[in-house]
Amino acid sequence: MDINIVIGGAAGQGLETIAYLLSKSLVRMGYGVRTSRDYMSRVRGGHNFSRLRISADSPMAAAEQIDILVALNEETYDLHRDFLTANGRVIYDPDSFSLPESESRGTPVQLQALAQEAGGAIMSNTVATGAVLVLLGMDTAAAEKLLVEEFTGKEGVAESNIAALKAGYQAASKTCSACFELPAQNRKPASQIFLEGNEALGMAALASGCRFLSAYPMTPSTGIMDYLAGKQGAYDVVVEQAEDEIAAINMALGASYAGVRSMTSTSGGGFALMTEGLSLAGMTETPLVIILSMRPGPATGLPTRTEQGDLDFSLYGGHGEFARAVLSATSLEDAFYRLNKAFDLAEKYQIPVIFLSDQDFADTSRSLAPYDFARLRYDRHLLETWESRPRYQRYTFTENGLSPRAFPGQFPGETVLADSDEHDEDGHIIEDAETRKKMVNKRLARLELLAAEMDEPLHYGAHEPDLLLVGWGSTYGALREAVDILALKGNNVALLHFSDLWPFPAKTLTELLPRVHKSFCVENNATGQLAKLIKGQTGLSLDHHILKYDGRPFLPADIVREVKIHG
Amino acid sequence: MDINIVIGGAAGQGLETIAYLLSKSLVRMGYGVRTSRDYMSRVRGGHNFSRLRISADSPMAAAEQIDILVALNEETYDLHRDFLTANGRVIYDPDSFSLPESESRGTPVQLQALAQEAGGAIMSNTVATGAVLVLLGMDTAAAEKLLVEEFTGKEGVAESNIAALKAGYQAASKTCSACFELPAQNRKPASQIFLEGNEALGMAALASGCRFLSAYPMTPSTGIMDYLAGKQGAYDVVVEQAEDEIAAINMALGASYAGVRSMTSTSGGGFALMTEGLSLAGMTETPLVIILSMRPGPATGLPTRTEQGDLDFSLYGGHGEFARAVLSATSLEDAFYRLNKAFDLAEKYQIPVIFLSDQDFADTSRSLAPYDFARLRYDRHLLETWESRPRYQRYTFTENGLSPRAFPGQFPGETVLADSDEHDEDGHIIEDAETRKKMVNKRLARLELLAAEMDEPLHYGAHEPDLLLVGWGSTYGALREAVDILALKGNNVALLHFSDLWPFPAKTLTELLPRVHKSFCVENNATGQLAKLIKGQTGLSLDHHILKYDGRPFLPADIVREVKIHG
Amino acid sequence: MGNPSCRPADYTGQDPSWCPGCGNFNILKALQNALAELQIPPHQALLCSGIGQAAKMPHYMRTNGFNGLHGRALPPAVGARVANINLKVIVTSGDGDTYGEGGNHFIHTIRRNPDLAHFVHNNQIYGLTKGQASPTSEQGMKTKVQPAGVMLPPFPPLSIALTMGAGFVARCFSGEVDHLKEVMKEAISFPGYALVDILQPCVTFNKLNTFAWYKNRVVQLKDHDPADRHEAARLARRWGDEIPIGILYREKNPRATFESQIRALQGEPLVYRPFDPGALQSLQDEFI
Amino acid sequence: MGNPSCRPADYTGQDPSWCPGCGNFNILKALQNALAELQIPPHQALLCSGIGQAAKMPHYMRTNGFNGLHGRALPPAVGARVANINLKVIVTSGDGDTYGEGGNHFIHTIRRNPDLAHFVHNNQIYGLTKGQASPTSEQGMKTKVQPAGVMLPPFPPLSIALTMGAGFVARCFSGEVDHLKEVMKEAISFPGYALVDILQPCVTFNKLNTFAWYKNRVVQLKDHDPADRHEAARLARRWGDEIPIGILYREKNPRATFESQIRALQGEPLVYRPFDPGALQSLQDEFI
Ligand SMILES: Cc1ncc(C[n+]2csc(CCOP(=O)(O)OP(=O)(O)O)c2C)c(N)n1
Ligand SMILES: Cc1ncc(C[n+]2csc(CCOP(=O)(O)OP(=O)(O)O)c2C)c(N)n1
Ligand code: SF4
Ligand code: SF4
Ligand SMILES: [Mg+2]
Ligand SMILES: [Mg+2]
Repeated sequence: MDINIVIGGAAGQGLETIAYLLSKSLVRMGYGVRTSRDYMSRVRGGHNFSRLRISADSPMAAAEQIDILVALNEETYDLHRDFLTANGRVIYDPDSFSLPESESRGTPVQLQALAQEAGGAIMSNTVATGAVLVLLGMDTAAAEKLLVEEFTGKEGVAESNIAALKAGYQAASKTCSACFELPAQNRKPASQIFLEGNEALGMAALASGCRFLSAYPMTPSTGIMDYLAGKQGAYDVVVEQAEDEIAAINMALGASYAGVRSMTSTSGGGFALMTEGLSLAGMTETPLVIILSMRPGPATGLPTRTEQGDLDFSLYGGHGEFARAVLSATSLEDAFYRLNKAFDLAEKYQIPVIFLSDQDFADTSRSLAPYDFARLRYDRHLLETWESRPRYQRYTFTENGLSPRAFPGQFPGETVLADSDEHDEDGHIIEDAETRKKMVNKRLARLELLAAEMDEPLHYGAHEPDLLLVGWGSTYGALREAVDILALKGNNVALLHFSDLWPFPAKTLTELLPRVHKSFCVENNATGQLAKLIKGQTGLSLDHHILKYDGRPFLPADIVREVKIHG
Repeated sequence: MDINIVIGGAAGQGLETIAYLLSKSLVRMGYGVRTSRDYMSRVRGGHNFSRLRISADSPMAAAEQIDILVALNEETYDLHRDFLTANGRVIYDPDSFSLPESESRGTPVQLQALAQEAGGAIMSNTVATGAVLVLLGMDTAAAEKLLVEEFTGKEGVAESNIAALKAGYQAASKTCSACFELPAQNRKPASQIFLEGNEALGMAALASGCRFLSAYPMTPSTGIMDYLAGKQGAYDVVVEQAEDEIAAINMALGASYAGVRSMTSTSGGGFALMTEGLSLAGMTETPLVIILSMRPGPATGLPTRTEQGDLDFSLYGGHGEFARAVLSATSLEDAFYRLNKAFDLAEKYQIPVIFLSDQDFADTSRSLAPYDFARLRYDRHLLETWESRPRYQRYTFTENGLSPRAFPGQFPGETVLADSDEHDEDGHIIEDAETRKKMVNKRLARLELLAAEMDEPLHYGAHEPDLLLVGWGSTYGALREAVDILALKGNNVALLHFSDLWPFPAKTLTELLPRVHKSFCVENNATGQLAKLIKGQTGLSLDHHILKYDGRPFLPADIVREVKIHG
Repeated sequence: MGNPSCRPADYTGQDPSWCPGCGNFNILKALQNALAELQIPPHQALLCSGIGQAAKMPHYMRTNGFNGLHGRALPPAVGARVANINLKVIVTSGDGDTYGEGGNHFIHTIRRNPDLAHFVHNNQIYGLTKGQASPTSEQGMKTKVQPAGVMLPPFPPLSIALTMGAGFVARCFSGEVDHLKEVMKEAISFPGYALVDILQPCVTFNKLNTFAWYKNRVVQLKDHDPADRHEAARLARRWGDEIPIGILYREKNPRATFESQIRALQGEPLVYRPFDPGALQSLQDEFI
Repeated sequence: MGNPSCRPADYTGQDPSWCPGCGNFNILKALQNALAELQIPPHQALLCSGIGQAAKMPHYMRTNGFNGLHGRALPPAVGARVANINLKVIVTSGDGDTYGEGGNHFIHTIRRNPDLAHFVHNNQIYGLTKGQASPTSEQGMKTKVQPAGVMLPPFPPLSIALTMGAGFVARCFSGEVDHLKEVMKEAISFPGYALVDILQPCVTFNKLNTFAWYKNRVVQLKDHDPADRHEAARLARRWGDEIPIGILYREKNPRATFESQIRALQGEPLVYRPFDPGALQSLQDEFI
């Protein structure tokens, strides 16, 4: 059986360390683990929590119920108690608060006092980690190793943390040891990787040959910048923190024009500032990947929470008409290769590609089989040789609208001119109607080729379903599990889940939708943006919208409940 | 019969003066006149021209054929000769170039030499004006009066211009006088106004109580700024040229928040930079009118030409989800009152309202009956009195989602807090799911009320048509005339023309479209953005798209031709 | 005026969510006291901010507030001044907000010279987004995004403000709260744009410029003539073992403000003037 | 190098659409000559610009060109330098473009100090959009948008560049084309960010600062030691009957450029380095 752990407290209490130590220990031993974060836009205080789920296979979604609640403060207990299972346990510090008389599930551990004994109150979180380990029937070996890795070079820190860990282990074992039975250990030890969305995207970019990231910090995209910045010494990559998002996208365009794969990353507000540059990418036919990591808007909204509210904006942002692709992050397994596809499409079609992530995807970690880097494509789609034709022209008319791309300096004697105005084949400003028309046609013609590259949505579940769920992006895990739950309850149900969104891959949906009994569009937004896209592209409407826009990700149970009401 | 005049030459040759003198003389005498401009993005040289059409009633569109061609250089003759009617005339300077032997329609006038005689070569354009007047069978009185008005205070300038005018009149009368018969003089003298789109919008804003325009110059919107800037001394209006478009929209929001009607104006590239502020208007529920004067994109595109390429962007620009209205400029008659409506809706629903104009609308002048200022609405929709409830809360929950709006300082002791983050009724930052959800609902609820305010499209022509043309914005005149032409040729045809675009008024179209034999969506863009909106909102598709995206406005003949091919 | 509702407590807003020990608490306190001592009632003050830890100020005060976009604190403040010259407008935001994302507005607002006080909480770091370099971060400081250390030399706010012609330029330290309050009062009272760059320890992310680091370096200006522009420029460049705090420059005869140069803004605030569209019919006469 | 394809005529592009008599013609000529004399062949030079009359330069030259967005000439130039340190990058754009819409990039690019030459065609007006005030327009100048005259004091580009720590700061006049060419050559050769603010008459819209206005005022610097920062700052403020032109400041020991501080940029230009994703498999080891 799965085990679900919630670790809650104030920002600054070290929740993430607990989650990390537990998750990583479990992953290394071969368990399937998923860890997600729910945190406030503040650095200290407030109420934050992490959800940790342990399964035989890597869990695709979080669950509502809680087996172990690590309550670093009373608020955590109050907010989560209703979801604690009958046999659940609450780890808490009796010196900090007490549980109600009626509460029989307490595992009191003197977190502060024990930490103090081990060397400092700051290690309360390590004490709590030890307590969880014992409840899970694990030993402390893996966690000890992690502490040593973490604190190498910091004299005595690993040792005192290990002491704290053991003290917590000891203390909790008094009440109950191995209360929970861990699921099967399906993977070989040290055979899985465990990383969060932003790390997967950063690594995918680096492994796709992205050599320049110019960006401006913005939650929840900053982790991508952190990852790539950390690789700067050892790899051929440059990360520049721009003065603003306008500089960020324009720098990236300059680098891409000059021949290196480039990227920028941001969230909605920053993307808004980039839309003029997006349009410039379209006009100049400069390849660019933009990771748009969504959070709830409008304006500043809820900076550290999740939403799928910028699909519309990614499809139509930027003035004028030009070709673009919009892809999205679904699972960690897929996103790694899909961001690579984004880089490939950007250069193959000389367009901007928007890759939609969101806070839920960005901040959630899971155990996975390692990626196969040999599957990554790396073809620059550049003009390779230059026979001495009269002269190189950046915007040569060709049948499919794609002009051979060269970079400045690539061919001695030849120059490359990129232009924001309407232009002729040389890139020089023009105003005549005929050239204008031909250039518009040229820029838009590639949409057809691009459409052929789009992956149809993933079809999961029944082949000929009665109930059809439709979703996109990061909700994949929750939707998949919802389908499993509904199927178990006897429903003939399937999921169509979109990764590639534009040009819209309409075939599978158009075939399947008219045949189902009831359809649901499930989106983490308030207006049903995918449903609108579907209607605009196919004329088809879905029967119901399941929308969540409170800044929190879907849990499978949310979806199941709604389907039951309307199904 | 209508008379069509084209005046062409290089930038800097004073084409606009000729067009102005002729148009205004005619308008004052009671003729119907329409004058549009086709000009390049340069200050001197190149090929520019104005089209002037004279009818009994105010002409809604330009015509393809040319009766009088004023060719200030040879290029003008070469480019336009094919459209000259059999009885047409070309006014040109024989000292500058000569017409082909075969050309019998020449009216040579020594423009330069005569101007020189009158006092300076710079007055060549005035000489040409005189020549046109004689061909039209007019006297020079009205034009003389205009020259006096224009050059008051500049010693001798009016006089020498009048001499030049008369010299041109004299010279042309040798070849032909009153070659063309003017149409009926349907209006009383001095009973009409004659102004261009930007002037109408500027005046509408001022007369709607707009007291602050912050903007950054951008063709073709700058004329609005020019108009309002010129009124600063005499009226309660402030115009500030911001350092960039980001400052422009944020300044306007600050002023609106603080209680004055505010506006910004721009074109696509500037609008792109404003989308973050647009989203802020949505979140803070701050009223704002944005005039988006479209030009061909992407990026810098064709700065001085026309396109309807930013409908998508105006509908979906800005991150996150919030209510907005999108209206558009169709005719000069309508746009004056519709911009007033934009101000009213912005404050009534506490939303940003985007008003779509374009270069063709902005730069085209027509003769009209004067506006009725008494028809303008001016209701601030502000909270009027404050009984001392516990405290004023900017975002109070109400049934329809509209919180009573007060401005800072309005009620002693009460404060007003606007917030870009998700917030509670006070405007204070919150993060809880419940409040978030309620606030999203509150912000979006008004869309329903707003929808009820939208005008259905104008239905012109047959009541139960076989052929239906559908359009929006500035193409109204050309479409109307296309319907007239098609009807004359025996077609049962009508036009549905949208002014209000969002929330989309779908009723009339949904009723009519399924009943027609063939439908055409006519748009000045390459991708058919209205058609996409229609499909997304109603699921209905139109049979054909008539799209023009070469930067030039539709002529009625363009549309008629396409309808004939596909009709 | 002696308005009874101007005690410091009258300016209390939401509970701050800053980290314990954050320098922002003192800035909040100084501002509440400054407003109280100046007897500017909450409904006549307007606080504008962008986004960041500092920019949360309008929530922690009870005054009017416009908490706008990151980097865009100044433009709404200028707009508000146009609408209502009776409002006391104070802009209070972070160093990243002001000198980074908002750099263009910083420069051009100084040129514009609206009558507002501008308080920059300069913690030399991006606090809210967890510790990236800001334009004022010291060269060499390591962060996750600048793992090899900050390469760019710091943006010099005071020198730039002086070069741009600001009429009031000051530096303060949040650790000297009374001094800060006094300078704030002067800035608020100054007719025109007034900059106070406030050194503010970020106890969580800036481990270089700590409370002690500042405390050991700041020296209150004594015997300095704030009308001496040349000396002010020299002091503005001082950054090291000694960092002068206080009013570096205050124009003797303040130049005309933005508002005072606009004809339409003379007299009653725009927001209070009545309006009737019907009376404007004659606007179209010029088009006949 | 004596590359045979580096005659001035080899840099000829599209026919200019500027007004006859426009100061831009001379800037074009100076730049073509400067490149020819420096023997930088067209394919090794990159001209970046924004939007405006000045910004059309890349069309009127034959070199590589990135004619981007209004106000955004500098960021692509920096990006291009990251991609290929072998490119000679020159930014050539208008005063509105650079100091108005692009003000934030101006400031932060100076901090960044990439190795590029920055030529600002300063006609003290918005030319392409037909004559609105630019940040450098003189106070009092009347335009359609500023009918009561420009209120804001002009933006002082040279002083700001010096205050921001630029290593090369010069002023030229398009009317002295040889002098301009020589300064351009120095700016292009300077290792780091080099600003040349070029006074350029706009014969159509700026009726105040005409050719004669400039001609009567500009004075070529003589006996000025460009290593003297203090004197440079003094000269930068000179604007009136005499306007000094020439190299006001050139750092004696130029500080490290942006590119030279980035480890990944040492050696072969990024753009020429091979890449194989398969070889990066070990990246994921840290996640095990
Ligand atoms: C357009 C945009 N870009 C980025 C962000 C993310 N962001 C929020 S606050 C901040 C930096 C804050 O630094 P500072 O202004 O110094 O304030 P502090 O938190 O240090 O007080 C950033 C980058 C944003 N909200 N909006
Ligand atoms: C985002 C954006 N805003 C405004 C414009 C319109 N625009 C084009 S050039 C220009 C000003 C040009 O002035 P300057 O940079 O001084 O160049 P000049 O024409 O004087 O050489 C403006 C405002 C634009 N193209 N893009
Ligand atoms: S992160 Fe720094 S600036 Fe932000 S509240 Fe904490 S101490 Fe203050
Ligand atoms: S408008 Fe001015 S800057 Fe532009 S080309 Fe003409 S003279 Fe030159
Ligand atoms: Mg800061
Ligand atoms: Mg200029």
